[in-house]
Amino acid sequence: MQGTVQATIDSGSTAWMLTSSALVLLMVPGLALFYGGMVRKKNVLATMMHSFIAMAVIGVQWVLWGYCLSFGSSHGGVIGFDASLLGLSGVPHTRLFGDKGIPELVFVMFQGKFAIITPALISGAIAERMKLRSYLVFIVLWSTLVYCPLAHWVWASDGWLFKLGVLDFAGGTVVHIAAGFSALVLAILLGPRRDHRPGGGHAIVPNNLAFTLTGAGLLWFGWFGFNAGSAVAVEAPVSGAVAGLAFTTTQAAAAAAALTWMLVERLHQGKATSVGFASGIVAGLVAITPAAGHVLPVNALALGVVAALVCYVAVQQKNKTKLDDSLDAFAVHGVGGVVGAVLVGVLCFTPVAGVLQGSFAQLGKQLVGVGVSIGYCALMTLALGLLVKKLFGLRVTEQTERDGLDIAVHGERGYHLES
Amino acid sequence: MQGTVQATIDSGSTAWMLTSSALVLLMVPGLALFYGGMVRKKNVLATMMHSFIAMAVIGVQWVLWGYCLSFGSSHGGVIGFDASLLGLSGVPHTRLFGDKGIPELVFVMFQGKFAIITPALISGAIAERMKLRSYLVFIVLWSTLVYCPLAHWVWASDGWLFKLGVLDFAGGTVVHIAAGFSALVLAILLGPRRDHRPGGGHAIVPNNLAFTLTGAGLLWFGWFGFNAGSAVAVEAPVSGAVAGLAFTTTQAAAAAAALTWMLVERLHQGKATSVGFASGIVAGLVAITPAAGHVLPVNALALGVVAALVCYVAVQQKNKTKLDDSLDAFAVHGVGGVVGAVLVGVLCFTPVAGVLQGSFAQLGKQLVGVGVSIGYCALMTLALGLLVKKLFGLRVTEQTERDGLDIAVHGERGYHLES
Amino acid sequence: MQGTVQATIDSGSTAWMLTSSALVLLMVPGLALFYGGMVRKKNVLATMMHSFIAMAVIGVQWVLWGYCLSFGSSHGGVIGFDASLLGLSGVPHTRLFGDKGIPELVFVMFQGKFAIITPALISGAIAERMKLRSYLVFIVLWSTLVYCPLAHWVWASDGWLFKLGVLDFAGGTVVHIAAGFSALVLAILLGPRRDHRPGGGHAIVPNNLAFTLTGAGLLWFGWFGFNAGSAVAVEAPVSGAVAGLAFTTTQAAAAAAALTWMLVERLHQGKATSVGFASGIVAGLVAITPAAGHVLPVNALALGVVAALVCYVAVQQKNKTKLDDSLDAFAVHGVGGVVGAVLVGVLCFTPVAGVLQGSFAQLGKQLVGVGVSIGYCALMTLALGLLVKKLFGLRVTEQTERDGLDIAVHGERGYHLES
Amino acid sequence: MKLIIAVIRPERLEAVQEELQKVLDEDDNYRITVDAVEGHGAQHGEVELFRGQAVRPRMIPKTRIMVGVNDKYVEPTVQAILRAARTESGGAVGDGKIFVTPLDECIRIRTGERGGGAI
Amino acid sequence: MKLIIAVIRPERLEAVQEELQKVLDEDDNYRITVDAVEGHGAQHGEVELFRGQAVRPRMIPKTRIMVGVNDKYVEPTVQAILRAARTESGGAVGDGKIFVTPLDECIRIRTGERGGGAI
Amino acid sequence: MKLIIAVIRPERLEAVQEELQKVLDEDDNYRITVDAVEGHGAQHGEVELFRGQAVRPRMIPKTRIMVGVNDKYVEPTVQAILRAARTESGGAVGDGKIFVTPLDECIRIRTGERGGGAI
Ligand SMILES: Nc1ncnc2c1ncn2[C@@H]1O[C@H](COP(=O)(O)OP(=O)(O)O)[C@@H](O)[C@H]1O
Ligand SMILES: Nc1ncnc2c1ncn2[C@@H]1O[C@H](COP(=O)(O)OP(=O)(O)O)[C@@H](O)[C@H]1O
Ligand SMILES: Nc1ncnc2c1ncn2[C@@H]1O[C@H](COP(=O)(O)OP(=O)(O)O)[C@@H](O)[C@H]1O
Repeated sequence: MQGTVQATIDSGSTAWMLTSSALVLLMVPGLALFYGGMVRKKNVLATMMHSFIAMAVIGVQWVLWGYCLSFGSSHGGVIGFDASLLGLSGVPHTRLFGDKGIPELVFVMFQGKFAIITPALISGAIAERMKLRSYLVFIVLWSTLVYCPLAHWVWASDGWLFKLGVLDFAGGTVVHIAAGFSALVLAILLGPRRDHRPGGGHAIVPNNLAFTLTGAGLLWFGWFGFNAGSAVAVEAPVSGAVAGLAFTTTQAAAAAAALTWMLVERLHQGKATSVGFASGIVAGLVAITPAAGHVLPVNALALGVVAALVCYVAVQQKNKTKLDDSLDAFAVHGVGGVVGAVLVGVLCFTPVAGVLQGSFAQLGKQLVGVGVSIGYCALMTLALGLLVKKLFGLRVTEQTERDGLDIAVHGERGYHLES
Repeated sequence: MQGTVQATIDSGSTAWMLTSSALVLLMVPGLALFYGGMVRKKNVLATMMHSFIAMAVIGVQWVLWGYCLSFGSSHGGVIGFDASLLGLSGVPHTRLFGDKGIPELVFVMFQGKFAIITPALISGAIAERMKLRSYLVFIVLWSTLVYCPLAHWVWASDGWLFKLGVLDFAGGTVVHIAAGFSALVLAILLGPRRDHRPGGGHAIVPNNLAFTLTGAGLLWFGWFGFNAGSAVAVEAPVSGAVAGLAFTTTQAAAAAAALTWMLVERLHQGKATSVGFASGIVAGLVAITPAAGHVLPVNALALGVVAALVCYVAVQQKNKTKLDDSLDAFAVHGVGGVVGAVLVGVLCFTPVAGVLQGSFAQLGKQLVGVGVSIGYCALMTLALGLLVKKLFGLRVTEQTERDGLDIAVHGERGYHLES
Repeated sequence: MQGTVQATIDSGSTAWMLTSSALVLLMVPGLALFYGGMVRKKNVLATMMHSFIAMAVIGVQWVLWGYCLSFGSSHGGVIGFDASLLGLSGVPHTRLFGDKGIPELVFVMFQGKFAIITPALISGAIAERMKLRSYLVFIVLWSTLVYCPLAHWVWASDGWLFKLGVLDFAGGTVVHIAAGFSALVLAILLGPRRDHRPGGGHAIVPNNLAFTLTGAGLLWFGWFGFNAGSAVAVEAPVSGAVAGLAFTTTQAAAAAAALTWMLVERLHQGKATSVGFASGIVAGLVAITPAAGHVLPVNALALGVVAALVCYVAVQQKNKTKLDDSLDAFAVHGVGGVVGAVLVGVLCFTPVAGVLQGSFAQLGKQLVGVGVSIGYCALMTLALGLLVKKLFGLRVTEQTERDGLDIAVHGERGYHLES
Repeated sequence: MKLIIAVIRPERLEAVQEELQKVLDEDDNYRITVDAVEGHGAQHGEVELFRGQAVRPRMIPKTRIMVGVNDKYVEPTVQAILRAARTESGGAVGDGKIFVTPLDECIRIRTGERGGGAI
Repeated sequence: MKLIIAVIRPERLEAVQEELQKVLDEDDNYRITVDAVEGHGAQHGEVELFRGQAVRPRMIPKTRIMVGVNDKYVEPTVQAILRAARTESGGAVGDGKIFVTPLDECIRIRTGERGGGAI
Repeated sequence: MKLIIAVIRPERLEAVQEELQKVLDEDDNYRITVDAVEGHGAQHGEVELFRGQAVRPRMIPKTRIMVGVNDKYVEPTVQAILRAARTESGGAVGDGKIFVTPLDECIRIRTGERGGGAI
């Protein structure tokens, strides 16, 4: 994209990008386990399927037109398009991506996994009550009309936010703010589950927290591809210094956030829960995402601590309301994404200086990026949500919700452990 | 193998091949979860152990003589052998593999994982009723007398099918057709489970479909190593353009097939099951395997759609018979492998042109490859199956089948969730 | 560290080290599943959390001071220290590690994962009864005062055991002997679980052996990073011949050991259990760890066989005593680590010759390394264990132990599968 | 004293508990024991699909409640269960059944108390 | 009316259901409630191995069936269970037991019907 | 003959079995059937935390035992349960309850034997 074009393939960079793409794909089953463990037994499959379905449908959409819209030639910095990119027909497998020494197809794949996981993240807010058909249509529309433009604005070299200088290393705005705030709007449109009670209650208990912990572990693992692979945007070889930095800050932030959440919860509630610990992991990973290649490891620790504190408070506050963000997609991804995207402006040292080094300019840009993402995603989700509601309705019937979506929608039960 | 020999190691290619080998190994636990979730609770461990045992026994066999028979100097294109390869004693760790810039040992390992997973795939057809001892002996014999020769024919540079020009990028014939048709024969020899009823029934329900979905996710993830790692046969650096292409087509076919299966099942049966979705994933991955580095991404989508349709019909047809291919090893791997191996001849554009580009020659070669694989595997499995039956019997006692293999054979129960 | 410094980054080596670091991290959730499946239902989360907590707390400690103590400038070969390494503040992300062509931060991360998993391994001996607070404090102290010095002695180029010539490719002494013997001491200090009976009993049954098998699979997968990544100490490019050798021997030893355990158990007890098989996998992996880059593949098979036999006997012997090494951390990691560390001296062929090739010198050095590790770890663990006992007590209350740690300590239950 | 055993729809348990609370005790301490069972009757279970085939479960998940009551509470308890366990709009196949069996003795383990006071 | 409670081997449930169907109703709508229990008696459970040691389970998995029947169906029901639940070749330790207890009242929740007709 | 049904704390099962063994049979073959249930009574369950909120379980896990005994064994059995199931230091809320119900008939499936000898 930028700079001189390297004529030959760099096998090391390509190796790392292939690996990273695979790692990001693995985050989807990881998310399925993370979310699937937290719902009631009768909805475990339906919840896992939300993530898996995104692999299939966005997997196809990305090849057909998603990549084209996100990374095709820019039309005014607003949207990409190249007829030759539809179906990737105009991307010979031997064509390299910019000066990074990797095949463009590998870049396509890496970006495609991001496009897959983002709508899957949203599904945490709508668990246990959304219609399958509506979910499917919604995520295709959302990916096309929300994700692709936003990715273009922030990551394409001609995107208007990119040109403005907004930093988003691996998806604080494009992925987490987008997913988190869209989740919020969709949860409001859907309304709470019939057993949801502000302040807790008896009825909603997680079916399998061992799955949730395992899912969090897979997410942590896959996130190294997510963040360290995103060095593809800034450096050749891709598996170089920035990738190493991003890997390190990712690890530091996740560890610090998990530890913080555990300690805070222990102090505040008297017990350190595994769900809290897992939420801490995710909050740290989310918050470091926009910052991974821009901050020092020790500042990543601080970022992790702050993210855990803020998200913890967000979860607590949300619990007092009627809002049923069932698995905290908003409180962790939305809020954590904002924390990260803003703090980049404070903590960054490369390629530009942040507040810590006396420069306030970047912070301003970050606020613009955050504001634009929130506004665009919230409005568009509202519009798309209402459209889908009009077309198919958003919620399953009360009977289906009571019986569980597994049996009613998928004709299956998650477990048969009786005999 | 072909061409000039590169004198030095290529660290990027080696990195990718190490990663790919590890990824393919992970497919085995993935398969264990995929299969293990679909059997009854009383057989979950026995079923998972089928896969795990292959890791151990073929892991040893491959080092001792498997690699030697598959990739040793060719004897008439029919079988390989080099005394120096027995126990890998004659492979100094510094020796490179052909012109690919990777240590030969890394190639040995990569291929060894394929040898492991192939018999493990077969185990899907014989679940819940085969004797452990017979399984163990069978897979050692099968791997030695079926897998190794076939791998030699198709993949060794002097193998007769290779010289004929049969294309099999990553194992459509050697792995999937071989496993699928051997599974068919073995399932017939074994006979159905006592509770098996054509057209369904009450008794056989899956114990944990969350495992099955997770397993499918791990398979998808690992398959990137399987297919994109197989670029080792055709290009240096290995982590280059062909690997990128194979990665892309793998993703596209899996996504398209899963989506297709879901939609077809919804239309045909009224519900979109998670098992169907997972079967779609696997069908797509199977069918793209022989084609991964030979077809365009958009054609991979088409291949995925066709594979899902054909395998869906195959499962439906099989369900009307008495054949108890318990976890659809034949209907997915056998049939999907044929779909892929044949369609390569239609869709391929590199290194040779297929029917789409007006050339029918390759299709003919593919049909030969498919026919030979089916014939050889079916006959040999029949012979070996009968031999093992004669020696030890194939089936557990009726009492063991009723009580479950976990407690009867392994002295364990999968879960203790009572208190 | 040693030798001439390579001025530029090697993207292939870096790709492999990033991958390896991620793989080693994944071993921690793998261990959580492996251990978590073997405890009673009421302790599944608490047991998994032991591993996860190590990711968080040692993750932070390693960045703050762990790396500094292990790999800072040596003070008399006994401990490392550089003020500039505290918080990694003095490690610019562009600085390379020695002559290996990888960023130093990547080396920091790779080593950090080892520091994380080692205390997590210990947790197998103290399952179902240790206080959370005491565990947390203990592992921080232990990592700082036991792990870091030992890593310095054995792996830092100025460490006294390193200079003595002790070989420990990937952590036979530093990781497995250290964890295993510390586990033994801690288990003695804690005393047995209230339901523990020498020779078996009714009460203690594993809640989910499918988890245990899956965990063993993830460990096997991750171990390729552990061992083949450890080529970083000896060769550039890192993803080269030694990495390939280490990968091969790892695979061979694990397969041989699992097969051996299965056969021995079948002969000795009449059944081949999945837990036994999984223990065999781990025993083989543990034993090959110190030897991975030093022995031939065929000798790795032999090493795996011996490790399985010795560890099998160790488990049997331990079962006759009152010692409650709940999940066999000592019998597998401690004993297996000794087997491996000693047999290196017998089987090694590179970079020095062992007994097999007629030289007894290395064996002597290995015995010193083993003896020193055992002595230091046992004594220090005794001291730290008594200290923590004095400060907070080691055991939960009897009521908590009876009710289960999940509900009492974490306020959660692992499963809600009732309705 | 009677031991009342009722088989109801799982999703009705919450409602039944609320009604029982009203009749059995002014505060929260009505006493009841519940377990998950499977039933077979006129109602047919949800068909499941497995590997492309319909699997018709022989049994349907039900919830069973067991309440020991003094004689004068028998009828109120039965009525409470009837009110809460019956599907809206007049009952549906599968709503379940109430069995009333004689109870000779009841002993509170905590105190050793016997008879009506121990219920 | 009687409430018949039988403890049987889990693998015999299918056969028992088939026999009950014959005696209780011409079509499929015989009524029964089943749960999984654990029993201790003369029979000893399958030994499990765990980490190299034999673990002897105190309890053996059993299936319990509960059937409410009118008096004239008591004997046929008992006979049906006996026929189907007994291990081939004359019964084996662990085949289980049938308990017949009095049933004072039976109410169909759907309709509120009482007595014999509601069974 | 009586059918004794007791609801106890799960952690007391082992002790109860030991006591029953003493009174019901000199060797190990006392007979009992056990299942896991959930109870609601004076005792309140352990609060769980889920996603930052307290989840107060309506029900508490309990263990239910069912023993069929001949009349002269009723009192010893009740006493054995009382001894073993009561929390040390004089009983605590949640210790549970014993119900004694009449048993009209008991049949051993293995042999078809009936009455007191079959218990
Ligand atoms: N006579 C009986 N004995 C045992 N259980 C019964 C009996 N009658 C009904 N049940 C239980 O009640 C449940 C509902 O009965 P069903 O026949 O489906 O409903 P209804 O009586 O309202 O038509 C059954 O699944 C079964 O568990
Ligand atoms: N008196 C009893 N009270 C409660 N349950 C009993 C009684 N007798 C038998 N059972 C149940 O029946 C099962 C089989 O009993 P067992 O003594 O093993 O068989 P058998 O009577 O044929 O010798 C036991 O496991 C237990 O669950
Ligand atoms: N009348 C009853 N009917 C049904 N179950 C009861 C009854 N009384 C007590 N139980 C069972 O016994 C358990 C303990 O009762 P609880 O009231 O907590 O203890 P206590 O009677 O010692 O105060 C309850 O959870 C419930 O399962």
